[in-house]
Amino acid sequence: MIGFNYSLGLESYGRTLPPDWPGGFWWHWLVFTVIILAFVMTVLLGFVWFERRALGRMQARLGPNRVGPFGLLQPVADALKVLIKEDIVPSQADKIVHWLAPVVTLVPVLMIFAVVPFQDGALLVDLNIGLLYVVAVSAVPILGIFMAGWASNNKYTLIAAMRDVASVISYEIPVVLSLAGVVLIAGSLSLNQIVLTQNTPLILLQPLGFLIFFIGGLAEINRTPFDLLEADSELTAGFHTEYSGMKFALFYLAEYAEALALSALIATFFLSGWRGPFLPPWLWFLLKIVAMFFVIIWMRATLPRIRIDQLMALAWKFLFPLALLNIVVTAIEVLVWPEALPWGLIPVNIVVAGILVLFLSKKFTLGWGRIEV
Amino acid sequence: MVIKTEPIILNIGPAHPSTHGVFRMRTTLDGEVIVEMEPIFGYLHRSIEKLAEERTYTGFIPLTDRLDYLAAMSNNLAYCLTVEKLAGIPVPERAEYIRVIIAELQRIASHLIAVGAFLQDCGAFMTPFLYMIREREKILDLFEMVSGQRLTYNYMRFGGLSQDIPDEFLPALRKFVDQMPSYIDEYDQLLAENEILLARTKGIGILSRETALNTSASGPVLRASGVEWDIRHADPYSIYPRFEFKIPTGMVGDCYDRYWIRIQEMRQSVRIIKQAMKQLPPGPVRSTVPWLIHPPVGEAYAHVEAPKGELGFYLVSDNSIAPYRCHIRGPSLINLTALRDMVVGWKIADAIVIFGSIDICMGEVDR
Amino acid sequence: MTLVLSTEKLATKLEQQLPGSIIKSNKDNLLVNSGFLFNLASFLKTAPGLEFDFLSNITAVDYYDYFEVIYQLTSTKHNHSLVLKAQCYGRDNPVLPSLVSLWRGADFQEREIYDLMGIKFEGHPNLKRIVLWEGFQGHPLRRDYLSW
Amino acid sequence: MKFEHYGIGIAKGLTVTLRHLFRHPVTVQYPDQRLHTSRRIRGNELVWNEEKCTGCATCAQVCHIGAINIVTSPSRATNTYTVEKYEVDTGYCIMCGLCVEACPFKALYMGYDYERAKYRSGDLVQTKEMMMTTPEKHISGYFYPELATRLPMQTLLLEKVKEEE
Repeated sequence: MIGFNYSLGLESYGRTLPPDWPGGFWWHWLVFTVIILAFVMTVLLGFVWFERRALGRMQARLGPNRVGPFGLLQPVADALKVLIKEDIVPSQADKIVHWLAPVVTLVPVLMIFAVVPFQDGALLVDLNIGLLYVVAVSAVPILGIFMAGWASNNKYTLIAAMRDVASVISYEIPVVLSLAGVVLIAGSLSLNQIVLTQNTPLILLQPLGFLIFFIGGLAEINRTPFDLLEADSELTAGFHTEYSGMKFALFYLAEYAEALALSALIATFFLSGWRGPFLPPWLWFLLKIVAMFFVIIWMRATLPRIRIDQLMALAWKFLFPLALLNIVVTAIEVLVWPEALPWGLIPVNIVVAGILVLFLSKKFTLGWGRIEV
Repeated sequence: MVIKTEPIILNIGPAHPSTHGVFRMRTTLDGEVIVEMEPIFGYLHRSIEKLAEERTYTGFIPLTDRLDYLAAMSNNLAYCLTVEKLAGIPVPERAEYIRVIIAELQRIASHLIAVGAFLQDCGAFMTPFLYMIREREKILDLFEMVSGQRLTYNYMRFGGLSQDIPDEFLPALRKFVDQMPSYIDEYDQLLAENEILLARTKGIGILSRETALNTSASGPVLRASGVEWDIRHADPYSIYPRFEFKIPTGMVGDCYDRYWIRIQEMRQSVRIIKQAMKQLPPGPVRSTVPWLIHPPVGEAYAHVEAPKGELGFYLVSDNSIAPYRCHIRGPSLINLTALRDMVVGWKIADAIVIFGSIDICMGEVDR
Repeated sequence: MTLVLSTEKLATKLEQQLPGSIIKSNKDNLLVNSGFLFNLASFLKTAPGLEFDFLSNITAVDYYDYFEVIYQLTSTKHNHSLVLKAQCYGRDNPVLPSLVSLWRGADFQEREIYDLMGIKFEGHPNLKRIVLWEGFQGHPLRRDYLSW
Repeated sequence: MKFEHYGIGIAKGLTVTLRHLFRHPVTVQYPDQRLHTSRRIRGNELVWNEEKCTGCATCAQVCHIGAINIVTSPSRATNTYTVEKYEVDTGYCIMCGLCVEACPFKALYMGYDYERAKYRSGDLVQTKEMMMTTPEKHISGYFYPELATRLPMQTLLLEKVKEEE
C-alpha cells in the first residue's frame, strides 16, 4: 500500500491463508457459516442476559434471575414468548416492505462476521478488502430500518427512520476516516492482516482513531447516548413501534448483533483481535468483545440522550475534523518515523490526541437552539 | 438557514411514555421543529370539586390524596389549613411540627420523582429514576409508618393529625436525614455536570420572568425564572417562620434551572426537617374537633407551597356539614399555561424535556 | 406574610379612579361591577403601589340567583393580595369579561370555569371546553346539575 | 453542546454507575422475600368485633364511598340494636380508615393482611361472618396503638440497605 515495510511479527504467526479443508472451499464455507451463525446467536443471547443483569446491578436492582440459574435462560424464555405472540401488521401498512424490513436489517449485520477473524486465519473468507467490505455491509441495515419506518405508516416510525438515515450517513464519514489511520499503520485492508500486524494494540497508537470509531460506532448502532431512533421517551419505540412478534424479535436481534459487531470490530482493529498471552486466541477475542460490550452497557446505564441536531453537529463539527487531523498525523508518523512506530510514538500519539480533543472541545458549540416559527 | 417542510400533525399522547399520565400534546411539526402546540387533557377528570359538595368536610380528606398523588400529604395539609381557616380550629404545637416534617418529606419525595422522570425524559435510561425511586421508597416507608398507607395517606385532620407518630419514627427519620445529603451529592455527581445533560437542558425552554408571572406559574417553575416567590416565605402558613431556609432561584429560567432548583430545594427541605426535629415538643397532636363540623357561613382561601407550586383550596361554607363549593387551585394545571410558549420553536426531543421539567401530575391537572 | 390590603381604603381609591365600579367592599374582598371588571383589573395590574402582577386563582361559585367569580390577585413585588369578586346573572348565558389579555394565567382557569360552570368570558381567545369533551350536555359544577 | 468540562462530567457519572455495580441491590423479590409492613397498615379488609358493636351505624354514615351496608333491628328486651346484616364491599372501599377512626365503641379494625385479591368482584364483599375477629386474623394497629405493639416491627429500606462506605 505504501512504501513502508511491514514486518511486525508477521513471521512468528506463520501463514495467513485459511487452512486447507478436506472438501475444498465449499466445506470451509459451510463450516464457517454454521460456526458464525451459532457463535453470533449464542453470544447474542448471552449479551441480552448480560446487558439486562449489568444494567440491573448498575441501577440498584437485580435484573432477570428467575428462569434458569442466575436467569441465564431468560433470553430463551423471551424468545419463546415473542415467537408465539401475534404478528400485527397495521392495516394501512405497506405489507411487503413491512415484512421485508427486519430481514434486511438483520442479514447484513450477520454478514459482517464473515471477515472477522476468530483466530489466525479462522474466518469465513479472508478478503483483501475486508475493511471496505465491513464498511459497506454495515451501512445496509439502515435501509431495513428506513423500510420499517416507512412501511409502518406511522409518524413516529417515520421520524425515527429519518433520524437514523441522517445519523448513519453522517457518522459513516468519521468512522471510515478513523479507520484510515488503522489501515495506514497496518498496511492492509484485510482484517486478519490487521490483527497480525498489531504487536501493540492499536488503541495505544491510535487513541484518537479509537475514540472517533467508538463514538461513531455507537451512533451508527444507535446505542445510548445516540439512541435517537428508538428514543423511548420521545418516539415511544421508534422505528419498530408497529412491530410485534417475531419481526420485532428480529429487530431486537439485529440491534444486539450490531452491538456485537461493533465490539468485535473494535477488538479487531484496536485491541489486537484474538492475540494475547496464555489464553487460547478465541477466548481472548471473546473476552475483548465482552469488555467492549460492557463499556457500551455502562454508557447506556449512565448517559442521557443527545438531540438530533447536536448529533449531526457532533459528527460534522467535532468528529470529522478530528478524523482528518488524525489521518494527517498518522500519515506523517508512518512516513517520517516508521521505525519509531511500535513503542516510540505511543506517548506522542496520546498527547497529540489529548491536545486535539481539548482544542476542538474548546472551539466548537453544538446545536441550533430555538427556531423562530 | 432553515428548510421548511410540509407540516405534519403529531399527537404526543395521550398514551405516551413521557407524558406523565394521560396528557396529549397536539403538535404541528415542521420536520422535527414544533411550530404549534395545543395541550389537551381531561382524560382523568373525576370532578373532585363536585364530589366535595356531596361529602362531609372530613370525608373529603381521602379524596384530596387523589389529586396530586405524588404529594398527597401536601394536599391534605392544604385542605386542612383551609378548613381550619374557615372554621377557626386551633392546631396543637406538636401537630404543627409534625405537619412541617411530613410536608417537607413529601416535597423531597415529589421532587425525587420529578427530577428522576425529568432525567429519564432526557434519555438517561432508567438509572437516575431508579436511584431516586430508591430514596423515595425510604420516605414512603416513613409515611407508611405514620399513616399506614404508602400513597394515599389520609393523615392530616382538622386541628392536627389523625394519630401521633410512633416511637420508631424519629430514629428512622434521623437516619434518613443523615443519609439524604450524601445521596443528593451522588445525583449531582451522576448527571449534574454531564455535558450531554447540559446540552439538552441549558438554554432550552426558557421561560422569562415576565411570562412566568403573567402565566401564573408557581413553584419551582416560577423560581427558576428568577422570581423569589415561595409561599412558605412570602405568606407563611403553619409554623414556617420558625425555620431558617433559603429559597433557591434560577437565573435563566431554562430546563436546567428548574432541575437545579428541585435539587437545591431537597437540600433545603432536609435542613428544615433537621430544625423541626430539634424543636419538636411533646403534647397532643389533635385538638378536639367534632366529626361533623359546621363552619360558619363564609369562605376561605388558603394556599400552601406544594412541591409543584401554589396549591390552594377555596372553600365556601353554608353552615352545613358539606362544603357549598370547593375549588382547587392545582399548580400542575396552571403551570401548563406557559407550556406552549416554552415549547414552540424547539424540537420534539426538547418539547419532551421541557414538559418533563414543568413536573405535572395528571391527577391534579384533570381533577 | 402576604398583606391583605385594607379594602375600604382601596375601594375609595378605585371609586375615584373608576366611578361606579365598586358595588360593595367588606373586610377581605371587593365586589366589582362586572361592567368595569376589565378596566379595574388593568388598573390594579399597573397602578403604582398596587401592581398585582400575579393572578393566583380564579374560581366561580353558583348561588342559584347569580354566579360569583372570585379572583385572587397577588403582587409579588409588594407582597400583598386582594380578592375581587364579580357577579353575573342569568343561568342561560352568564357573561363576564375575560382577563386573559392582562394575565395569561387566567387562560386555563377561565376555560375550566366555562366548561364546568358555564360562564362565558368575553374576549377569551380560545374559549372551549377544557376537561370535558365538546358536545357534553350541561355544566357539572352548577348546583342544579344532576349527574344521574 | 459544549464540552465545558472536557468529558469530566461524563466520567463522574460513569463512576457512580460503576460504584453501584458493586453495591447490594435494593430489590425485594416479593413472593419469596417479604418485608413486614407498617404496624399501622390499612390492609384491604375490615375486622369487626361483634361483642363491642352496638349497631349505631356510625361507620356507614362516615364512609364517604358508601361501601358499608349495615341493617339493624331494635330489640326491645335488651334495649339494644341487633346487627342483622353487616357487609363491606372491599371492591369499593378505598381503605381510608375513617370508619375505624369514627367508631365510638372501638368495634372496627383495619386488617393487617393485604393479600386479598379475588377473581370475582362479588367475592370482595365481606359479609358479617367473614369480618368477625378470629384468632388467626391479624388486626392492624391503625388507630389502636396498644394493638400495634403485638405486631412485628416494620422493615425499613433505610436499615436494609447497607452501604459499603
